[in-house]
Amino acid sequence: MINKCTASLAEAVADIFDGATVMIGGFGEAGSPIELIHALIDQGAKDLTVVNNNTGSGHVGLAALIANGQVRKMICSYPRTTGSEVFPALYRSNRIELELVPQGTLAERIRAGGAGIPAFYTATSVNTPLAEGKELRTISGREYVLEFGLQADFALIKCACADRHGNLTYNKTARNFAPIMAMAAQTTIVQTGALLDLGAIDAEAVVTPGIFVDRIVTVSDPAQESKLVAEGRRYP
Amino acid sequence: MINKCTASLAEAVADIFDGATVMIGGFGEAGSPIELIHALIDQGAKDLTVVNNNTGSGHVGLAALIANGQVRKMICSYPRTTGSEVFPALYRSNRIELELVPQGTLAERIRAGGAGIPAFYTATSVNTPLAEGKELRTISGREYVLEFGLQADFALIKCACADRHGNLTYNKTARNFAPIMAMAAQTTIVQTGALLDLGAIDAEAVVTPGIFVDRIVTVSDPAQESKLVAEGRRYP
Amino acid sequence: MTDHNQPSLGWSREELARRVAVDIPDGSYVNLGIGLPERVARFVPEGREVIYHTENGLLGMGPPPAKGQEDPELINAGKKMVTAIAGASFFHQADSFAMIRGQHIDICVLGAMQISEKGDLANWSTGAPGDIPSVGGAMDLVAGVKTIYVITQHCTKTGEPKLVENCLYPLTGKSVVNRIYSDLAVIEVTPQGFRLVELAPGVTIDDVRRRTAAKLLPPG
Amino acid sequence: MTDHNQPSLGWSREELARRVAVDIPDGSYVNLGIGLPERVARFVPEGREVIYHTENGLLGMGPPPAKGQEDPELINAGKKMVTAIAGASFFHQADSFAMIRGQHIDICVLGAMQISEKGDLANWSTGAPGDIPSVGGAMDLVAGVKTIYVITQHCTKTGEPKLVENCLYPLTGKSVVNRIYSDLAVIEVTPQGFRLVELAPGVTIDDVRRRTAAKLLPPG
Repeated sequence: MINKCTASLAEAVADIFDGATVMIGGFGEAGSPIELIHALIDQGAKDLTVVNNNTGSGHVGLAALIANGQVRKMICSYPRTTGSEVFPALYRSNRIELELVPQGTLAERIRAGGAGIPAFYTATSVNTPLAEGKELRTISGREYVLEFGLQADFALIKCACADRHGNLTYNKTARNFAPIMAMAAQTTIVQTGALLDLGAIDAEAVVTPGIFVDRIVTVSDPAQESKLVAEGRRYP
Repeated sequence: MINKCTASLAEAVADIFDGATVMIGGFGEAGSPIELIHALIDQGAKDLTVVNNNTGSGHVGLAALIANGQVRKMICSYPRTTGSEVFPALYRSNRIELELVPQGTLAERIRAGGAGIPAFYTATSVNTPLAEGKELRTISGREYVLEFGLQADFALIKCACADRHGNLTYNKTARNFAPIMAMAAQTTIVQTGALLDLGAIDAEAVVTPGIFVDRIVTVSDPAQESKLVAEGRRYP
Repeated sequence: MTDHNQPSLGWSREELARRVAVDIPDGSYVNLGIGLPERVARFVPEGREVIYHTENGLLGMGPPPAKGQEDPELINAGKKMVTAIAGASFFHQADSFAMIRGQHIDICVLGAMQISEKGDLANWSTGAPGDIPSVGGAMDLVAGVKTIYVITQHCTKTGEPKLVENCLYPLTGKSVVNRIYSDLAVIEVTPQGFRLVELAPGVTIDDVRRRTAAKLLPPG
Repeated sequence: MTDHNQPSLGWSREELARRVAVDIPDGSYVNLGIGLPERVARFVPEGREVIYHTENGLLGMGPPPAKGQEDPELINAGKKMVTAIAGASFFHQADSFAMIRGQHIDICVLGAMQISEKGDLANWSTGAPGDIPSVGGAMDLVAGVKTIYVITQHCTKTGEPKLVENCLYPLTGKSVVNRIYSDLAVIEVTPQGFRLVELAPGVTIDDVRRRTAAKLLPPG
């Protein structure tokens, strides 16, 4: 029988290894799997390369993971969000690497990684510093830059509803990077707000089919990052 | 106000011009917009390049369009379906061109065309006759072939439900190529089983967002291709 | 060049946002950048229906939520809470940027640090050491959207012209801007360079020229 | 070499499909080719849950529909009407082939015209003039799926061996086949060539060798 449910957050992230590439869902706090990130802080894996659109805010969630010294490199499009203090300080003192990728190129690279496309061309970033050193090619009279698919050892994502096969639905704009990260990671670990019976999710409305999901943990009342930040909370 | 509803099938296909590239949804009969195809037969545009997974069956729908001499070239993955007689006969006598594309490459080329990706690499077809004459590239030790995005002047697709903004849902495996063809065509023309009020389709369950749709015609009781074929029907 | 901040000269931010909205046709699909561009959504002229795309994954963005209706998972690209209109749809990032890159969005309204007379745009980084470079979706938008409008104060806070011969800051995109809406004027980017389209009330072409570090052609 | 069609020698088609099913682990995601491979779905051993992917856009394909429950828009890749299990999902072609190309499918069971001792597969075209070449998803499947099983009669209808040193027909993929399930034997493709894994009841290794146009290594 297929049952991807895992007993605890700790068990779900137990095998994340030093040096792993970890994709973390979320655009700002929307979709950020904060409980899984905190479990990864408890677990302690280091030298991580983390893929996320941002770098977290305050001293909880992704920002706390970075503050805890576990992240060697960030791959993201917008590290300088409101309330982001941890990453900028480390970056200015050269204690963390940054690979800056335009948001759409980041999304497409992740989708390509999940879809078995090793590389593709895009017009985004041509004639800008972000295309420097990259291969250019003119196709039908327009210049494009070659970008490579992005894969990860693990993805940590948050969804609204899941079933034991790993079929997922999301809540509004919390969907963002989760479906494509689930595709691009070797092991996809999901925290879900609710675990439903098999068949309860309409087959026409499944957003992430179970084939892309490996482990599910139910976190029925997830913390809200902005609230924790407003309260000045820190993790651990 | 945005209202993409069109009064008739004839009006919906009126501007399809000679020499146009037309993507037609469907995998076999599932998702085939048979009423739109028949309207295109009535309309008479010729020298068309048609993109479809197959070549139709019997003497209705896509097969009838081909039989009517309107198609110069087919781009498809599986021209030799059960019940397919029209295309094989024309092909054997060199009266129609064929660009044979592996099904996944066809899908990805259409998706790329719709997503502004001019070209991408895939391992599919490497070391086979279908990669002959194409550019190869080794990436991380594996060989890939370069494939180009595919766009169209028009897409003809069928859906289950639509609203006046052009948001669409589909019926089961009739979804197949429709969502990506809607993305890849300059003008996307949809026949829908039902027209719903704006807001009646759950925003989380929209499959094709309205931005990809130009015209909608309601065909509440579409013909079933296999039934027409079994009855020996012909169009016109 | 310091009188540009006199409240009396040119359009207020509200008036400017309203001026941009007038030029957005009925039925357009529009992406609004973070900050000043966001205000444009408030001024859709009577009788028009405009669909707003926010690149974090929503087509059909509505106004800010009523008190008590906020959902921190329903936000726009600026991470502010919004609503979804009837007819909205949610999708993931790759689909969202397929809409952008695939030229499905009709108009994008962006802020700017500098715009060159060739239409080059710089709006993501000063390139200064210690600056944390953050690009977001700006490069995808200028590369993919058919029409790019810039909405901006004509000069920087310190009075430097933003309309220049060549951008000094790192580019977001080359030859991408179609039109500039500043507090002083509406200016088209043409193959010949900047061309005046319309002056804000009480502003003269000389007022604009004094604050523009490139040639400004008269209307016509 | 004409006695291969004697009904008494080797596995029947049903037994062969059942034999393949035994080797599919619990929890696998499996794609079944058109024809003989489709039969494998009927024989999932007790206690296992196997999820069938059909590349036209369904994960969680169930058995054929009961009379009166048929939906011509719920079909498999062979265009036969099927059902969807609880926990199924529908998706479009690009997403479906992302599952294939992105190596998310564990096992694919395909038919074959020829298989070489290096694991090359030919199963889409005879290359003969007048033949309508039709490839479907076969090339995507062999390029993307982790494990490729072939299920086939050991010889063609006219008694020609299908297991050969080099394929004469146009290839579907090079070095892609992992295992062959024929009516006579289960054969692994190894770096050394074909290696016997298991004989059908009553079949000897010499029976198989006589019908194989390449070296067949003994088990071990």
